[in-house]
Amino acid sequence: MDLAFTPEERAFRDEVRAWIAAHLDPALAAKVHAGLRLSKDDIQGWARTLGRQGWLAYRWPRAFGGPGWTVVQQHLFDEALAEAGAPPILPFGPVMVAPVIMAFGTPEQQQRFLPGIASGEVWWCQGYSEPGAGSDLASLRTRAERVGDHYVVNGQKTWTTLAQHADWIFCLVRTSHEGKPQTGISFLLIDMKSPGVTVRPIRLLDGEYEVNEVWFDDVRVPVDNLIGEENKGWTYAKYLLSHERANIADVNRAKRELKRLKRLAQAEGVWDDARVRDQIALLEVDIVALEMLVLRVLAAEKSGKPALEIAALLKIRGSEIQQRLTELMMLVAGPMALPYREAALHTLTPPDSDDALAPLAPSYFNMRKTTIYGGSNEVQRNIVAQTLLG
Amino acid sequence: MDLAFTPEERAFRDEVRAWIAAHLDPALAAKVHAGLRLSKDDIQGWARTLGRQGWLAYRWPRAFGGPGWTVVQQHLFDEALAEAGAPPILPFGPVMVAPVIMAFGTPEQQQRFLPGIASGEVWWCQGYSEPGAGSDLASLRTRAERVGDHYVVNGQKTWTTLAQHADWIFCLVRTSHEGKPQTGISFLLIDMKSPGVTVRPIRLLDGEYEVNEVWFDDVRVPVDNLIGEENKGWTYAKYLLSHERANIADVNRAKRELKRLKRLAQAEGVWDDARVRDQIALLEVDIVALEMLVLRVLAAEKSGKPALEIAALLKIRGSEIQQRLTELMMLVAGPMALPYREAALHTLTPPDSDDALAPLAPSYFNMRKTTIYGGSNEVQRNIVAQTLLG
Amino acid sequence: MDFDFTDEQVQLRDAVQRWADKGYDVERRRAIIDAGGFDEGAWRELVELGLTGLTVPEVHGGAGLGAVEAMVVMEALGHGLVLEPLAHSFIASAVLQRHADAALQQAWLPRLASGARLVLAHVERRSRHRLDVCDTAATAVGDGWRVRGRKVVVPAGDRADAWLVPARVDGTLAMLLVEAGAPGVSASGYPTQDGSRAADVVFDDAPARLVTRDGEAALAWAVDVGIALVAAQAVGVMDRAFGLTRDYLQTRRQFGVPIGSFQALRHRLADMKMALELARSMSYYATLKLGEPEAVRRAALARAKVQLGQSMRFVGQQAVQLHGGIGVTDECLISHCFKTLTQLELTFGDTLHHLGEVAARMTDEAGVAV
Amino acid sequence: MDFDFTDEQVQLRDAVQRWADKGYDVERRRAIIDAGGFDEGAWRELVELGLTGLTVPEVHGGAGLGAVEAMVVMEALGHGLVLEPLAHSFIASAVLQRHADAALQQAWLPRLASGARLVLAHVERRSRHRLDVCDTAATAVGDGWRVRGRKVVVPAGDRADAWLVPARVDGTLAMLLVEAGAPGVSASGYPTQDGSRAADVVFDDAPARLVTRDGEAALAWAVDVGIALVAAQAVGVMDRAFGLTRDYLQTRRQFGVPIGSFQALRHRLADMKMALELARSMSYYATLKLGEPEAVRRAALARAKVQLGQSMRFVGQQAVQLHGGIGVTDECLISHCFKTLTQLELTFGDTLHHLGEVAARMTDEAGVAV
Repeated sequence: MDLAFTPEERAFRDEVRAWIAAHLDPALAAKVHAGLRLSKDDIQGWARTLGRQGWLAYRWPRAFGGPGWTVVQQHLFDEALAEAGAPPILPFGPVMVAPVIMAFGTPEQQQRFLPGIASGEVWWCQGYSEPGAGSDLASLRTRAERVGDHYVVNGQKTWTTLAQHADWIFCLVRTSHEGKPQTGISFLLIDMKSPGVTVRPIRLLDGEYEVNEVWFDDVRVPVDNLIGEENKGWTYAKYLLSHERANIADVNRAKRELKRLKRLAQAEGVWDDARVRDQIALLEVDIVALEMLVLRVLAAEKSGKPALEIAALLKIRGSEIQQRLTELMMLVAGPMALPYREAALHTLTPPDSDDALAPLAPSYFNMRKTTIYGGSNEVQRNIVAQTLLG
Repeated sequence: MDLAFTPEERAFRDEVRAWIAAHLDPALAAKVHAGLRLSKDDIQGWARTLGRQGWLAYRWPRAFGGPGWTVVQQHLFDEALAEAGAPPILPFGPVMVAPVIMAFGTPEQQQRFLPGIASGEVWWCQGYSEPGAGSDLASLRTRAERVGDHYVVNGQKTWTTLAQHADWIFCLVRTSHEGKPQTGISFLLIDMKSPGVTVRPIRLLDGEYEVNEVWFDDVRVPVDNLIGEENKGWTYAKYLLSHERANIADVNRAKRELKRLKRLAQAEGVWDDARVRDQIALLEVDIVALEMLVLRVLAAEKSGKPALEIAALLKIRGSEIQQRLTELMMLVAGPMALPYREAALHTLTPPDSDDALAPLAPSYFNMRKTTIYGGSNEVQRNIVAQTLLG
Repeated sequence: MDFDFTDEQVQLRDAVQRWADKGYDVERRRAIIDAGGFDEGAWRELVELGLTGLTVPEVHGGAGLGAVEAMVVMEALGHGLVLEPLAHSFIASAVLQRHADAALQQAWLPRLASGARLVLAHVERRSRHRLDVCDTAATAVGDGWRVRGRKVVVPAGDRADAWLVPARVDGTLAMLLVEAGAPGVSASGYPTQDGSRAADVVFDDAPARLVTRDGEAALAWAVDVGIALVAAQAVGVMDRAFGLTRDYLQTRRQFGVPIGSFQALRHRLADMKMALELARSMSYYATLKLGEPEAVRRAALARAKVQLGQSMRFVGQQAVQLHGGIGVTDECLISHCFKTLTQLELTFGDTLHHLGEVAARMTDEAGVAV
Repeated sequence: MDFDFTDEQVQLRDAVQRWADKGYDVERRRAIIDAGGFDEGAWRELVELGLTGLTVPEVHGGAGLGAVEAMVVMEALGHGLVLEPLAHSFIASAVLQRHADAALQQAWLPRLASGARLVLAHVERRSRHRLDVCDTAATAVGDGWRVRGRKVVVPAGDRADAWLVPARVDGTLAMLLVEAGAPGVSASGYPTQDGSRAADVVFDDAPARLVTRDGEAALAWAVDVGIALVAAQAVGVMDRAFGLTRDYLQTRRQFGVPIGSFQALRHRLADMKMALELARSMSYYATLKLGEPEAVRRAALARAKVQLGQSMRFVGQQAVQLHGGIGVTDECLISHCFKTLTQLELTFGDTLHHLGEVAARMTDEAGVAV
C-alpha cells in the first residue's frame, strides 16, 4: 500500500507535462484558467495538436493506434492536461463511440472511423436522449427502417452536446417494436451532412448554446453504418457505460478549479474571512477524499480487479463537487458576480478587472447540468442501491 | 398582521408565570434546566400540582373540566412551563386518550375516566405499536375476542412509553380480520393491574428505561371499556392524530434548550469560538423560523382556518431541531462529554463540576428517537408529499 | 398575534397578481430581458397601479400604507418574476421619511409617488456585503455637497432619476442624494444574471444634497427594509418555482409513470415545501420586526436573510434538478426562477455574511420575541 | 500507487477478525461493559496475538511492522467493536521510537511488546480539542522530574502501567512518562459512553522520566498517529454498521414488503455507502501521510479527521434511523456502533476543530499530493 507513483510514472508525468507546456498556447490556457467559454477552434485546434502526437486517443490500446498507456499513465496525463489549463477533450469520439467501434465494429468500420477520431479531424456527437425519454432511455422512439441497403431514419434527438459543430453522430434508434423496449434498439452512425438532418441549438440558462435538438426526416443511412447486429444496440450502449472510467469524477479539473477558487478568494479579499475560508477548507477535504476514491478505483483497475461498487459513487460525488466549486466561486465574488457581461465570457480580460468575474455566475448556472445528465444523480443512487440491495 | 400578543394575552402570561413561579419547586426546575432524568414522583408530583389548579388538562374545553383557554393562551402557558423548567406534561392522558373519550366515549366513560386524568392521579400509557408493526400500524395483531361481557385480550405491544408507571393503557386491538386491515381495529381501555398484563422495561441506548414491552395473556377487559363502536378504532386513532397540535414541534422546549446551549458554550469557553458560535447562530435561526411556523399554525387555528398543510411540517422540523440541540450541547462539551456517570444523570451537581456535563451525550443519544417515533420522519414526508401530490 | 391579511391587503395582492399574470406574461418579460432588462412601459403601469407611492404618506400624494402592504406587493411581484426594481422606491420612501429633513421630503416624496426612480447605490467594488466599506467620499462645498466615488451593481442604475449614495464625510458615513443629469455623473448599464438591469455609477465631484450625516443608521435602515422586501419577493419566486415543480412531477412521465410517484422525488418536494414555508415565516418576521429598535431589528433581519438564503438556494437548485434537462434551458421558466433566487441571495448580504451578523448579535435569549 | 494489502497484511487482518468474531462476541462484549469496560483477559489475548508489539522494532521484541499493519488491525478491531484501547500501544510505540532516548526505548519498548499498558494522557478539563492548552507542569528535581496536574478521559487510565504526559516546562511543552504506583499518582476510573473505560488521573508532584523537551512535536506526533488509528477503527465500525443496516433493510418488512424496497431508504443506504467509502479513502490517506514532514502531515491528518467526522456522524445517525425503534435500544448492536462512532468523533479533535486546522494550514495548492 503506497500513495507514491513509481519513478517510471513520475518520469512519464514530467515528459507529458513538458510536452504540454511546449505545445499549449498560453493564451488558450489562460482562457481555460479564467473559466471562459471556448470556441470550436479552441477545442478542435487543441484536439488536432494532441492528435498529431498520437495522444488524443490516449486511452486506446496500441492495436488501434493508441499509446497503450496504463490506467495510471492515463490518469497522470489527464491530470497534466487539467493543471496546464488545456481545453477539454470531448469524449464523444475517442471515449464513447471509439470503444464501441473497436469492440463491435467490423475491421472496415474500424479503419474507416477510428483514424479521424484519433486525429481530432472528425467531430462526433451522441444521439441517445429524446424528448420524453430522459433517464428512461429505453423508451426512445427515433426509428430506422431498413429499405434495401439503407436505413431510413425518422425522429428526434435532444440534449445533443455541441451537435452544431459535429460531423458525425452515433445514435440509438429503434429498429423493432417486439419484445422488451430494450431489445429493439440498434446502434447507428450517421453523417450529419446527410439530407434530412436538422440541428437546432438550445439556449441554456447561462445564455450559451451547448446542446441541440437534432431532427431526422427520412434520413438515408447506409447499412454499412450499423455497428454490430441489428437490435443489439442496447448491449453496446451498456458496454460503453460499464467502461466509463474513473475520470467521470473529473477530479483533476476539480483540483485545478480549487486552486482557481483560492486565487479568487485572495484577489477578492476574503481569503482571511473565517467563514468563507472554512467553506473552502471543507471543499478541499471533499476534493482530497474524491481524489483518494478515484485513485482507489485506478489502483483496482491496475491490479485487474473490478471496483464497480465504488466507481458508481464517482459520478455522484464528482458532480456535487463541481457544483459546489462554481457555487463558492460565485459567492466569493459577491454582488460583483451579478453583472451579465456577454463579451467577457468569451474574451480574456485583465485578472483584476470587473469583467474577470463575469464567468462565475454563468458557470454556476451551467454546472446544474452535471447532476442531471449522463443519468441523473437520482438514477445513479438507484444504481448504487441496486448493487447494495438487489 | 401583527406579531404582538394582545394586552389580555400578556396579562394572562404574567398570571400563569407568577403561578408557576410560586408552585414549582426550584430544585425540580433545576433538574429540568440541567437536563437530568426525572423520577416518577418528579413528573407525577408536578402533574398533581397542575391538576389541583385545573391546569393539567389545559387544552380541554370547560365542559369537560378544562380552563377553556384559547389556542394562544394554551401556547403561552406551554411557553411559561417550558421556560420555568417545569417537568413535561405526559401527553398520554390529557392530550391523547382524553380527546378520544370526549369525542367518542359515553357520558359514563367520560365521568369515569376524565377526572382522574385531569387531576394527574391516573397515569396512562399508549398501546399502539407492536413488534413488526412500527410505521405500519394497521398490521397490528393484538386481538380482543368478545366473550360475554368481556373482551379477552392476547398479544404484545411495544415502545410503550413509561408503561412501568402506568395505571391504565389505551390500546388498539384487532377485533376482526375482515375487510382491510384498518377496519377490524377497536379502541380499548385496559387496567394495567388486570391479571395477565406483564410489563418488561426496555433498556435504551442511553441506559435509561423509558419504553416497555407489554404482554396481554388472556386479559379480561369489560366491554364497558370499549370506546365507541367495535371495529371503528382506526377512525378514533386518526381523529386523535388530526388533532395533534402545534406543540408537536416542541418549540418552547427548544427555546429553553437553546438558552441552555448558550450557557454551556459560555461555561465551556467556546462562546467566542467563531466556528462553534456560527453553529449556535444557525440553530438560533432555525428555532426562530420554527417558532414563526408554529405561530402561523396557531394564528390559523385562532381564526378557525385549517393549516394542516403547514402543521404536517412541524413534527419533521421540530424533531430535527431537538436532535441538533442535543448534538451541539455534546459537541460544546468536547471530550468532557465522554464519561458515563450514571449517578449524575439523576442528581443535581454543581454547575461547574465535571458531572454537570454527564447528561449531554445520553440526551443526544436519547433524542434519536424523535425522528422515529410517532410516525418516522420518512412517514411524515410521505404524508406531506401525499397532500402535495396526491 | 395574527397573520391574516386584511381585505384591503388581499385586494392589493390580487390586483398586483392580476397585473403580473395578464400584463406581464412570459412573452413580455422575455422581450424586456432582450431589450436590456428594464421597461419604461411596465414601470408606468406600476405607477398607475399606485405602487410607487404605496408607502409615501398621503400628504405627499402617496397611499400612506406600511411595511405589510409593501411585503404583499413584493411577494406578488416575485411570483410574477417582475424585473423592474420597485423595492427601491419603498426603500427610498423609508429612508427619506426617517432620515431626511422636511424640505427634502417635500421635494422628493411626491416625486417618488408619481414614479420618479430614486435608487439606493451602496455597493462598491471591494465592499462585497459589508456596509462599513465605503471609499466614496463627500465634501461640503458652499451650502451644498460634492460626491466622488464609484458605486456598482445599482439596480436599473442608468434609468434612475436620482441615487441615494452613502459616502464618507470626515471619516463617518453620511447619506446623500445625487440627481441624474448632474455634472460629473455617469452611469453605464448592463443586464444582470436574472435578466434585470443594473449599472455602475461614477460620481466625479457631482453636486449632491445631504440626506443625513448619520449615514450609518440610514444605510442600515435602508438595507433592513431592503432585506424584508427581498424576502417577500423571494417567497413569491419560490412559491412560483414550487408550483411549477409540483405540476411537473404530476405530469412528466418516465418509466411509464408520473415521476411524482417516485418516493425520493416526493420527499424532495416535501423538503422544498419545508424550505418555502420556513422562508415565508421568516419573511413575515422580517417585515413585522422592522418597527423594533435598531439592535433588535438588525439581529432579526439578519436572521431572516439567513433563512431566506438557505431556502432560496435549496428551492432554486432542487426545482431545476427535479425538472431534469429541461430545467437548465433558457426556455423553461424554472431556470429564470432559479437565477432570480440566486441574485436575491446575493442582494443585501448573502447567507454567510448574515450568519456572521447573527453570531455577532447573539444574546443569551432565544425566540421570536427577542 | 497501490492500495492492495500484502498477503501478510490480509492474514493479519483475518487473524484479528477471527479472534473478534469468535473470541469477542456480543455476549462477551456486553459482560465486559457491565464489568466496567476493560477486560484483562481480552488484553492478554491481544498480547498473545502479538498486537501490542506489532509496531515495536524486532530488536525490542516486537514484530517491527508499520503504520499500514496498525491500520489493518485497528479496522478489524473497530469492526469487532473491541473496547480495549490497543491504539494507545501503537501511539506509545511511535512516540518512544521517534522522541525517546535509547535508554528509555530500551526500558519501555520491550515492555510494550509484552503487554504493558502505556497510555497517552493529554486531555485536560479546559483543553477541549486543543493541544496547546496544558496546565499540567513539570519541574526538574535532581536528576529526575516531578509532574503536577490533572488529565481527564484517559483511555483505560486506571488500568495503565504508565502514562505519557505532556506538561509545561518553563513555558514550553515537554513529554514525560509517569509510572502507575508512583507516589502522588491517583487515577479514578469510569465507563465511557461507548462502553469502554477511562479515568481521570491526578499527578501530585509525581516522579517522572523525561521523554523529550520537545513535547509539542511529540504530542502532535502522538495525536496524528492517533487520528490515523481512530480513522481505521472508525472505518471498521462503519463497515459493521453499514452491513447490519443493509441486512435490516433486506429482512425487515413493513406494509407487506421489505423496507429496502422504499426508494427514500435505498437512496439513504447509497449515501451511507458514499460516506463509508470516502471515510475509508481518507483512512488510507491518513495512514500513508504519516511519513510526511510535519507541516504536510498535520494538514493531511486534519483533513482526514474532517472527512471521518462527517462520515461517522452520518453513518451512525442514519444506521439508527433506518433501524427505527429497535435502533435506539441497548439490545440492538447498531446503537453500540452509533455510540462508538460518536465517541471516536470526539477523540483526538472533533470535526469543527479539525476544520479549523485545515483552514489554518491551507495553501494555494490542491490535491492528495500536497
